[in-house]
Amino acid sequence: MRIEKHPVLPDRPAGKKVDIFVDGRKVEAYEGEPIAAALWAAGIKKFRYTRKEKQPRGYFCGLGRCTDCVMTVDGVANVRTCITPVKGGMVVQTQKGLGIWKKRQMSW
Amino acid sequence: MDSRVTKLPSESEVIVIGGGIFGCSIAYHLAKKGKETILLEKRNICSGASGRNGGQVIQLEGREKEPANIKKRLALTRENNIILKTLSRELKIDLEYRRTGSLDIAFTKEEWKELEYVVKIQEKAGDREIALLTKEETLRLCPLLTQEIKGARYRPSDGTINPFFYTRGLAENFVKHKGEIFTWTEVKKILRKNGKVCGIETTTGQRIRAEKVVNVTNAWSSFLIPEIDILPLRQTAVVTEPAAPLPVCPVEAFIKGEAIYANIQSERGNLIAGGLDSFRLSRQRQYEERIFLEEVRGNAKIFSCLYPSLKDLSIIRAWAGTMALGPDFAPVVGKVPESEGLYMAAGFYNGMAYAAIVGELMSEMIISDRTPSLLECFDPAKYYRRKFVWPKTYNCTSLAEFFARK
Amino acid sequence: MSGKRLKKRPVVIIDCPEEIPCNPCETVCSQGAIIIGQPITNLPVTDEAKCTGCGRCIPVCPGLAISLLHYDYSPSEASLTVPYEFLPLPKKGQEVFVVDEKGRYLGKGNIIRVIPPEKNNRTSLVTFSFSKKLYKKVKYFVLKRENLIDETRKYEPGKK
Amino acid sequence: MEKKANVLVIGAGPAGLCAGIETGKSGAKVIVIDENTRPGGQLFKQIHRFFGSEQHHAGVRGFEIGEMLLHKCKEAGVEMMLSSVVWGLSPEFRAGVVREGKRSMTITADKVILATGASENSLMFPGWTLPGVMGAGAAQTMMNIHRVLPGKRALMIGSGNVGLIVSYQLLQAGCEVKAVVEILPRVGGYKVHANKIARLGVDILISHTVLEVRGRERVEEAIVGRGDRNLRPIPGTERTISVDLVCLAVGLTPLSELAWLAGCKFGYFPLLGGFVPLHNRGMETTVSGMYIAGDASGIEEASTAMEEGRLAGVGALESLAFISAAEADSRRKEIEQNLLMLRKGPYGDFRHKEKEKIYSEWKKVKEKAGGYH
Repeated sequence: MRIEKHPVLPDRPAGKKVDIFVDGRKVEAYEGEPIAAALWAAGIKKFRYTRKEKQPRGYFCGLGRCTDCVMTVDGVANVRTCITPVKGGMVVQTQKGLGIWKKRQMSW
Repeated sequence: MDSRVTKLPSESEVIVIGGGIFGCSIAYHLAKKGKETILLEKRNICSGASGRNGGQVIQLEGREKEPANIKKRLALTRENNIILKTLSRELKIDLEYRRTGSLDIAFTKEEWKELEYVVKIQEKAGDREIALLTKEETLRLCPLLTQEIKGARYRPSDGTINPFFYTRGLAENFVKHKGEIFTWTEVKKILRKNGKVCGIETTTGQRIRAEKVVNVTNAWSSFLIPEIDILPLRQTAVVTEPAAPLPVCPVEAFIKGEAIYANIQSERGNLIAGGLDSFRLSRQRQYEERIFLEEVRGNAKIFSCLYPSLKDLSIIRAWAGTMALGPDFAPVVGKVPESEGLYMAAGFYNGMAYAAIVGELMSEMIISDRTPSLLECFDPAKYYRRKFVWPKTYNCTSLAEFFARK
Repeated sequence: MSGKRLKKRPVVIIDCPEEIPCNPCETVCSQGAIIIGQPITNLPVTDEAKCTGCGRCIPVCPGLAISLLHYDYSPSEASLTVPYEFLPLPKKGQEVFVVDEKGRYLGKGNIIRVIPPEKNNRTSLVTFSFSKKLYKKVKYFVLKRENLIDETRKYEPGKK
Repeated sequence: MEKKANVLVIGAGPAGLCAGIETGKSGAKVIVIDENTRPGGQLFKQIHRFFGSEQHHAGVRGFEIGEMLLHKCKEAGVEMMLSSVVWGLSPEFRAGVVREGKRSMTITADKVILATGASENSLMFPGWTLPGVMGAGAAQTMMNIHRVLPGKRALMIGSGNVGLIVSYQLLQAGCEVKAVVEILPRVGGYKVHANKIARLGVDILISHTVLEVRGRERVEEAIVGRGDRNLRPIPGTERTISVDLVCLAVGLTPLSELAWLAGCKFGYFPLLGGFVPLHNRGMETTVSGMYIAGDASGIEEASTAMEEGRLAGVGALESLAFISAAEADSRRKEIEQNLLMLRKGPYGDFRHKEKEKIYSEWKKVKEKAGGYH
């Protein structure tokens, strides 16, 4: 859920609305916000399943340190969604284990 | 486990000094055979070279050309490989032992020729599984490697293991067999009297009586047994962020004259690579565990040379560790002359391929007082009180040149 | 605080029990009615005689620990002005629930005045009235019944 | 690529920005570098008013202080390098930097000021990995920076100032805070912060701890229980609270890896967050010419971080002869006065004492000298 009005903070700077695709589902996001924020706003909290125990993981440190929030983004596995900005048309997938190798095409 | 809260005993049948992979392995086998054993460690379990390597299990490292050496090493590592197969079950911990095979890569025509020669000799000396792969064959096996390679030497039964789980598994099972571990307990000297070992003294002045003492401190061996010169050698490594499972296996390669010992992918997905030592350091500074900026950069550069498509993986940690070499580049294992009850094991360039079998054989030796035939060729007596003139400063590459000239 | 003084005009109440290095309330008071001095960890002392009840110290307190009590708001009611940093803002005349320091329900009250957030860098000042009898206990107000706490709502019954 | 500077400040939080301003306005060529896309460190998620006196911007909200500092940085001619990770630092003051995850470069500086801040501690209990359990700071980032509500019903673990302030901010953002649990028998943070949330009906459960968090693939409920004098849970006191967010506010640890890399000597000061690079009154570490400021030099708060940043800046300026010794002394005196003020009272005295211990440990190490660097 997004915080539209806040008692203290000024209104959110109007960002460009874009669509990203999460496990095939269209999700509305603001360009430049972290992928994790866009997913959380859409009520998606499970980002990946662990390799051994297949346990769900989500957003944890918010700083790019803990790597709990990694997902497969545009085919590239292990992308830290809490510090990777949204770009329109991104394809985001819940990651299972360590994901599947694909040569990196993105830069961050 | 912490000596700051636990009182040291005044006596034990056997004292093992050093909580690395070899110390834990020897201690575990002793305790399993019913010997009253304690293990003393200066810092924490697995804090030296055992916890600072890539976990590669390579049975015949380097480009060994001496048939006698090849034979004696292979005899040990083959036995070790057999033990590793069932060790996870025995220790009740998944050691993440995987037989991925290993490659030694040639980048130039000269190197390719050298490999051809090495493989021929090694085959002759009894290495039946070793194979020479062409460029195409190598790339089919490991498609992420650079196209610049000329070919590789391949041994299918090499692989990787998690060195932390390996050491911890041995340590925990040692404790299960009534062994006791005292960490943060530094041994100052081994007490000897009339040609016999009688115990140890810690840096805090406490003494523990024992008739048998095993010095397994590897790079630090010569501080306790100065009669045998074990040479410390510093190496560096880096680890990347996790990647999806990749078709990689341990690699040995000399790129642009600089060594990269191996790279492996951990179960967690991180790639570990290293071996570069850019500085020649004095013997004293070989113990430096801090890493220099240029070394991280150098490791990263070599890594991306080897795997161009992985160059965007971030390095998340880097470290240096000190391993050790015996005077002939060979391990030194067995009874120390003129000191009854004193044993040592040091100088394994590639310890993961030896630790299990050496632990078993050493425990036999300590209990029966007979040297097992497999260990005879590593007898410390060869080097006893021999003086060696090492270069003032050195690194792995310069040391290899030094040995080649000798 | 003397009862007599309370009856004269509104007066600030500072609930600042710890020695925190902080003194904006002293700085902002043009009457010199709040004294901290040196070191600035001293607890604030209010000079009731000097306090005019202007309320300028309320929004500057980082601890939101200052309120303004008017005992004689009306013959039967007292009023309290508190800082308010939530949405939605209450409206004048709205009925509210007055609570004590732990958020426990004391009674009903009415919003008398709302100084909107823009005036004081996003801290609103809300004045509400309530029965005089409660003047010692009332600390704050809540807008909705479901925001009131009581023992049955605080915890769902244990599942095990 | 190579770059040179008189002063390299690592970290653009309150300490780093103040160090940059102090050195920049006196004419030094300063680079302030930060791994984030925006400067300000944690200031921009601090939407509450700060304590202190007027010169500490008391009564001003954290993000406004951030804006102010950025403006001053610009005025002082500070070069800001963002999205740039310093991955290594040599004792010769060469920093390895990767910009935007790609371009690699080296920055060589005459003096280095480390202002790398701190990271949140974690707490392990059954269920701590479920989606919906997160650091209090992470929740704060999500709601105050990205404007996304981290949860609808929250449980806060820890009643230090971070726990209390984030609880209040969760309420402001529209989240219901079910309870704050604190294992110690007293509230850790300022009483005024506790009062702010208590009167809104938030229960502060002292001598309580979280025992377990449960849920099917996300947080659905938390089980809390009373703890005894030895901080062990008392059986039979468990209760279940229905929440979808559990925030961990259990302290911070200084981020000082770069100081370690550069060869600084450390000491253990648990009251300041753990291992801390030793430094003197002027914030110089055991490596001459390398300074440290803010949470990286021991966990305190933003106001002290800002003063420490200035102090480090003054030291760098003096040793580079941008200002005279007399000028440096007078600036130092003023800053030290401010710091003394900030380190008073029940929440300040212990920090003052710990800092004094750090200074004296630094002295001991320096006197012994030797060592390898």
